Amino acid sequence: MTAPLVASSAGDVLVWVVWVAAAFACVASGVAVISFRNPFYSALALIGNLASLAVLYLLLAAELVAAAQVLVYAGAVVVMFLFVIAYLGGQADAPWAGGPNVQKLASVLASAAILAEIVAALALKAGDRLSRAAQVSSAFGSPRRIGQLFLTDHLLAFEITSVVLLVAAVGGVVLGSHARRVDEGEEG
Amino acid sequence: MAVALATPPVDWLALSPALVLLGASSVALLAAVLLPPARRRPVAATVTALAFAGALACASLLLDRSPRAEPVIAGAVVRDRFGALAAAIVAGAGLLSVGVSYGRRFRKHNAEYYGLLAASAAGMAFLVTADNLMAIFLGLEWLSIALYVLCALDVDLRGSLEAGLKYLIVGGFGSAFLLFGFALVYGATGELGLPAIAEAVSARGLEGDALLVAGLGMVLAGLGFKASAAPFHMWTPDVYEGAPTPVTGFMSAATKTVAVVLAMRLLATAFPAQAELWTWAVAGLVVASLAVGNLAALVQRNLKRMLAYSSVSHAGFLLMGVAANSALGAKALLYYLIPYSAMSIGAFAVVAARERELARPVTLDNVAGLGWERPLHGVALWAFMLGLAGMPLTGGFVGKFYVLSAVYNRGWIWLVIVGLAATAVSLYYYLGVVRAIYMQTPGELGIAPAGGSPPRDLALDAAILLCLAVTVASFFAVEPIIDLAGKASAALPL
Amino acid sequence: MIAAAWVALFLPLAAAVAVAVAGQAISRRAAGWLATAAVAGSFVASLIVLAEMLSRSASERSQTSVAWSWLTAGQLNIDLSILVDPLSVLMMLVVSGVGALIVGYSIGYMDGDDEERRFFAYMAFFVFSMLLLVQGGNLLLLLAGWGLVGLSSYLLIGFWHHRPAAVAAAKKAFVMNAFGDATFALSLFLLIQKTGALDYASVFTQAARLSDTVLTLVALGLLGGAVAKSAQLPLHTWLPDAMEGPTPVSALIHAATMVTAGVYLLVRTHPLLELAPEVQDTAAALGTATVLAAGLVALVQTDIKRVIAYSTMSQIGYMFLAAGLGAYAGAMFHLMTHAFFKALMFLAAGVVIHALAGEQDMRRMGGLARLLPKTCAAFLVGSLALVGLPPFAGFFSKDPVVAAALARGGYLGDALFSAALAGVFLTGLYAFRMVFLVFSGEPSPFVRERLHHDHGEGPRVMLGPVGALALLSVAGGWLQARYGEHGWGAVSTWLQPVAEPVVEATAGQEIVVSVLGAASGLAGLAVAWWIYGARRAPAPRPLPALERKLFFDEAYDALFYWPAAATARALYAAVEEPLVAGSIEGISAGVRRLGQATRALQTGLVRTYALVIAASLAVLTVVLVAVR
Amino acid sequence: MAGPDPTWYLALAGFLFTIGALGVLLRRSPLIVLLSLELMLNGANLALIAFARHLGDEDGQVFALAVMAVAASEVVVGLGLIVAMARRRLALDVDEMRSLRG
Amino acid sequence: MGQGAWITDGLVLLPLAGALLCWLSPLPRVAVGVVALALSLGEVALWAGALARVDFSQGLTVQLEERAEWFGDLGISYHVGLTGFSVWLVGLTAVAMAAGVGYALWAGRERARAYFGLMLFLTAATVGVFVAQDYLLFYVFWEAMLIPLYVLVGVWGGPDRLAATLKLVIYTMAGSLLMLAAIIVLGLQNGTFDMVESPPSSSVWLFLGFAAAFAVKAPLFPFHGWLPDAYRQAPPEVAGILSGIVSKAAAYGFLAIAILRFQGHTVRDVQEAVLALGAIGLVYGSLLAFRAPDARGVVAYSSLAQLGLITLGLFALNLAGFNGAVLQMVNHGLISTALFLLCGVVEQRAGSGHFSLLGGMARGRPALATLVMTTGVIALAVPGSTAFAGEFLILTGVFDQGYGWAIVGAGAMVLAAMYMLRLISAILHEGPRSAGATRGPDLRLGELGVLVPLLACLLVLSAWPAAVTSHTFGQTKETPALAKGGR
Repeated sequence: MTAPLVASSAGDVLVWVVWVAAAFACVASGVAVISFRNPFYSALALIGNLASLAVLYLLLAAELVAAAQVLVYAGAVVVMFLFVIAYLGGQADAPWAGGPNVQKLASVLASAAILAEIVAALALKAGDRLSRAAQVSSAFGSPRRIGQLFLTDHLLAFEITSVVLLVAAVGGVVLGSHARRVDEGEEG
Repeated sequence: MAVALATPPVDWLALSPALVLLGASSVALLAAVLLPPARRRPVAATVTALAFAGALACASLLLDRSPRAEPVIAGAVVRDRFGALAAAIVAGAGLLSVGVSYGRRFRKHNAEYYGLLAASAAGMAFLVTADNLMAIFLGLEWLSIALYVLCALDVDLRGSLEAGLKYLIVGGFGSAFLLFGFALVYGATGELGLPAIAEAVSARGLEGDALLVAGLGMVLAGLGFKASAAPFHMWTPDVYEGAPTPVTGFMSAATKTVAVVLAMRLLATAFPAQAELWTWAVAGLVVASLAVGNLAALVQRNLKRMLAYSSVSHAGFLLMGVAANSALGAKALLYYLIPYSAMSIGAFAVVAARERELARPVTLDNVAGLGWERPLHGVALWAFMLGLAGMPLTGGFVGKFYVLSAVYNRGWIWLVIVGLAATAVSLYYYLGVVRAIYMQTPGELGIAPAGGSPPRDLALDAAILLCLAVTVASFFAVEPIIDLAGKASAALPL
Repeated sequence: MIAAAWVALFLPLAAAVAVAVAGQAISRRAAGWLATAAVAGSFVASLIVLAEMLSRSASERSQTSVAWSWLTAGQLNIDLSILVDPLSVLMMLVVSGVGALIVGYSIGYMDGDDEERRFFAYMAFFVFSMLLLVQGGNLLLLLAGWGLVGLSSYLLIGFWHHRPAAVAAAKKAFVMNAFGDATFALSLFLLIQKTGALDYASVFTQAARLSDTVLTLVALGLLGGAVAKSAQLPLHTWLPDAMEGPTPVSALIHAATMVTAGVYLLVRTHPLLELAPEVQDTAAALGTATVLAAGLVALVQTDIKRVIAYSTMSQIGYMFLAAGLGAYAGAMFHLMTHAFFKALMFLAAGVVIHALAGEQDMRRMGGLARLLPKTCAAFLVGSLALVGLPPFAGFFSKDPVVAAALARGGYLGDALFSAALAGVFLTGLYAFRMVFLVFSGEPSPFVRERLHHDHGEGPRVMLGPVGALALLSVAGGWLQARYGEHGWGAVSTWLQPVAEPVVEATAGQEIVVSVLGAASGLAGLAVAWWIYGARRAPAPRPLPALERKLFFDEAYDALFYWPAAATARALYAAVEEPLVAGSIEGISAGVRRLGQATRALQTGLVRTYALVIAASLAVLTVVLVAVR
Repeated sequence: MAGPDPTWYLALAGFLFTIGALGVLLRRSPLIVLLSLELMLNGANLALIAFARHLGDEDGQVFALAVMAVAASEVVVGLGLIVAMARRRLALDVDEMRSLRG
Repeated sequence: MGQGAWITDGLVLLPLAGALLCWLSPLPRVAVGVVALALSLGEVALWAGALARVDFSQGLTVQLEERAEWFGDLGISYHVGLTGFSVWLVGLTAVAMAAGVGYALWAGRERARAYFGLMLFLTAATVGVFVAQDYLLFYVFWEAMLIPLYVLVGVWGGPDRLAATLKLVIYTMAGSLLMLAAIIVLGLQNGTFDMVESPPSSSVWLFLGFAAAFAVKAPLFPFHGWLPDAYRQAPPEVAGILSGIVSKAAAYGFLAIAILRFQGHTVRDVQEAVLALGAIGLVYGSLLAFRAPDARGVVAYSSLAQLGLITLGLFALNLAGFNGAVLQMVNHGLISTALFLLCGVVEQRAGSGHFSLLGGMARGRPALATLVMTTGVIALAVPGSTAFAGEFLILTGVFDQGYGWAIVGAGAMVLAAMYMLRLISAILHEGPRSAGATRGPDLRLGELGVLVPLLACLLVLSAWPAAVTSHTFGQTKETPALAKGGR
């Protein structure tokens, strides 16, 4: 625990290997998402990203979240993306094309600054408790536990989530509806 | 293994304003599907208006029945007068907005419009009572998503879609930061509930914790974004201009109310230990907002855009109440929100009326002579402009006076001076509107007055009259309102 | 007695107001008679005051009456009060008496002018102002009257307001008098500061304990006012120009009464002046200088009224001399006789001008003796009195003044005496130059062509006052004929309780002066006859300096008017436009530019918006983490 | 089950978040911008879950699930907007959306 | 509260109610004007009632006061009352506003309901400034004055009215906001905003905050950038009110707040500086008035000069100065109103107030000539006039603070003669320089009805200036400013 890079057992080594692979995949697919010219490929890269994240979630004992990540996110959301992209046809732009150069430079600088801050904040904290993970039971993050939480402590959040989804659905319908429906018979 | 689920007791009254609105939203959406086209708009509007009135009543009841702040539903929300008063303001703003909207006919989705309006208001009514980070995030998204759609709803209007997409992108960007900030706060303290965060900080000596402070910074940015405080304001002018005018009015009043009330609650409840940090940060936002909002408004010709920048500068004034971090500040904030909401909605309402008459964007040029052609609108707009400028005989003056007093008591006389300098600059454009509507005639500008007189829009006129009444009455009847605001702000740990 | 004095004061005001308010409801002639009657009424009231005063012992003749508090501030209290004493009664009589004659004369003179009513209202108002000046019970009321006579003078000089010259002259008179008012007022401030009061009694009793500096400053301020009002050097230039007014105005205001107010002031405030002897000497010196300068300039003037105007300055110079020397009775006596004969001369000149349809240039006149015999006689009487030949009034009044200079002795006294004598010579010269130019010889072609034969020398209403004044000019001097202890001195005795003289000439000095004075006057007369009457010698070419009136006008233009105008222009160009107006515009333009710059940041590019959010957040977080 | 301690996860989360932010800042296609927003939310989610693990507190996971739903909602609305724009023949380029500015 | 409080309330509420009546009732055009005039005259009558009830021996004590909580948590109340000197300014307001309304009624104004309503509203606000006994209330009335003025100038003004109004409002507001800052600080420090209860302040900064507002509104010398345009572009009666009454609100503020509500030593610290501004303004205004090319320009700059003079009197910090200043405020208020109305009359006939187009208007117009001449000579403070009395007392007062100030003041009297005579002559004398100046009729009955009462007030005051000066402060020496300063 005090020396995290020194594996204390074979299981640890495996975890490390998986972590490194997943982390690499995560970063690589993330970069791919914002680098492809074609949104279609970006969307596909996002699936990879989500999958690698699911792996990481598993490592973090978040089974339900990992499952949801794959099923809901990769399975539903990104597929919706793909449908829309397919519907719209391949409109593409070069990642670095257009816009003022100041914008690009400043964007990189600002992003780098934010990253540096996050990392610095973590580093300031790293020697402290942050490097230790809590001891948790095997039930930690299980669907049952999460489900319990959703019905007890986070009952309201659960309900609100559904409301948000409902509102979004209505919004999506309103915006995307194709029907030439005209209310009240007013002029078209 | 069967687990006995200890479902938390639900305090329905605490949620009633949001629930009433949510219910109305559902009814309106059902109306959009079930009713014949001709009846959708009146039914949906009526239902929504009744719901806003109901929400107002519920909020008033809540205000009366919540002498002590108490967490309800497992601490997700808190039942207190602070939230109740804010919810009442939101409900009032919504009611006025329905009046403003009624005369506006979209090519389609008339009923959905009211449904979404009620839905976003429900989100707001919920958010002002939210007491943990998750509820806050969800509440924010709730109202935001509804607003994204509302902004883009009038797809025929030039710029409406652009406004919607811009709002969505920048809004999504902002809420991502807010979320990351929440994550950091959560990580630093291990708590999601606002009072719990403060307790954890004091219990574990996390006052200067790097993660917590970094999270605080991101939270501030996210809140600043919602309140359209500079430098996080940049979406505001574009979205306000592009969105349908009633929506703009509603956003400028209700969204801002919610954002500053939330900021007050969040910062005061969760971060009392970092007050020295965030009060200064908020003061920075105040200065930036006052500077940017007023300077940019100075050179606008489009009235909606000008009012958008004016709302940026008002974010500055409102945040003064937050920056003061005192009972007086919270009181000032709550007081100020009442006339501010009325003035803001009222101003956009007059713009909406003119827009309907001219069928083109309202600029300073084409409101020339409005004051004489439409006496009610003219007088009202005059009052709203004076109120926004903080001139006496409107509640805007008292509000400004209170927030300035609050920052003075915080020891920041420099901020008082900044606020007053900003007021001096703002006069130029507020009075520019008065000048346009009364002192210039269409003939002078070579613009023919709009032909004929538009159909009377009673709902709109009633809304304007109501706004006017609130604007003026809040000046004369300071005592009862400020008492209310004082009681409400007592709920916060200030 | 006091009631009569109040009546005397307010009767003319009432007439003025009545004429002004009635407007066209009364005829022009009625307005004239109303004004005349009111002024005459004042005279009658003054006579009543005099009579009552005569019935009292000398020490009980002074009486104050308060109407109400006029101006107050804390401890300071200035009443609206009148003071009736021998000095003010003398002035009241002169003012209302001569005033009544002249106003009456005006009925004829102004006949036919289309704004006669206004004229009479102004005249009556003037008499009120002048009476306020002489009756006012404290220095502030004196100053009030002082200002109001200036105002009346302004109104009457500019009476013919369509004439640019008249308007300019009126303004000039007022502004120069305002200078005097200002110095007068300053001395009052000083008095209030030091004594806390302005009524004569308190001021005079407290004067003794004031420091020399204060007294000198106060006296200088008063002298400044007197000099301006009485057209003495160096504030005299307005008086000749004031002749643009109608002739009765010149007679009443610019000869008989208002211009002598300075003398009245010096006499009235003599207890103060006596405590500042340098200032008294200055007054005497200024007066004497004016005697000479005005006499010289009068020699070359061609306008009949201007000659008389310069002569007035010169004569007032004598009065200043007397007042400065402390011969108060002499000053007042000369003031009185001067009022008679100078008014006479003006009125007679007015008849001439009237007869010639407004012509005032002496070079075009001549030979009028035969055509206007009564006028000629009157003018001659006036001139003789002016020169001071016995037995005319001027002889009795001027000689004591010159004698007083002799009596003062010392270098200054001797110098003043010599100058005063020279002045008498000049007086004889210019007065008779005028007489000969106007009246002697054959009528000039101009006169023959322009003279109105039909109305003779004028209506009775004009000739009556002329006759009365001629009578007074002859007999007026006999009120006082005194050589040392011999003879009688009604005026001196009368004024004794008010103004104890400082110098008194001996009988011998008086006699010497009488002889020398008469001789100088005669000499002047003779020279004038030689050149202008008999034309035995060609008229000498006038010196340019004299023709240009010793360059005073030019000097004032250069010293005051142009600097003021130039300063105003410069201030406008250097301060008002660029700084005061420019600063607003500059600031507002700057703010607008800032606004444009802010606006330019709002590019419309949503990526920029996000960038600004990200960058601001980065900065905000860095700062927060750094200072936490 | 040992392994990398939470700091590593958090650093990764920061990386992912930043990549997403960079995408929003650099890309002009609204679709890719939406995808980038997803990356940012996922970065935040990873942080939440890592903290949950670190703290041994499942609230973070619950939060992450809620965020997922929110992300989906945003996508729905965003895609709706993009479709509406495409239907009105508006260029799918955020840099072209400049009719509102100043 | 106090005896007769109703009368103070009435002074504010009567015109306010009148304004609402004008705006809301569907009266025809002329009727609105008549109603407004009647109400204005009613205000004058009400003032007379107040005048009779004020105890002048307690001139500095607030009398006939009314007090009601407004927002109690900060100690702010609706507290109004009259003092020995404010009652005169209220009277001035009532009289001058009545004249303004009367003139407007005669001259006829477009959009009569709005116009007369605004005039009455302005009356209420101005009276409010003079009766307010709470700092915030004072500020409220102070700003409320600006609102109707803005519209009155902007809507009914001359061709360049827009720029003029903007300058007027922004400039004066900039000053006022500094005052608001000072009020906030003062009130929160004291825990009450009540003027009577607050202890005198000793902060120079707060003094400067108040002074800024008053110096701009008056205006004093370098702060008069708004003045020429506003006075030229406003309708004549509004210009008259602006220079006659509104500027007095500033002078009143100097006296009632900047002097009487501050510690004597604080005021004396800045005394010299303010005196210098006043003196510079006096000379500067006089010189520029002498140069101005039009009638209103002369009156405008003369107003600047007069306010400088009044400031001299106030900051003499002794009773002579105070009394003189109050008297001169009343005088100048009446004079300025009358002069601007006369400018309006003349402009209406000649079509312009530019001197190159005027002249010769005395011929055949005795009434006009008489009024212009009388007002003019009173304006130049001819000795014996009430303006002279005021100036005399002011200079007497300031003489105590240094001979120099009084010498400057006396010099300015000469300059005043120069510019006023120039104005009079340019209008009345010599030949007419334009057709309008030739043809226009003499004053009509309505114009006389407005101007003659104003002039009558001036003449009555000339006969008895002590009517004001004996009934202001009493013999008191209790004010902080006087305690250690003047005699």
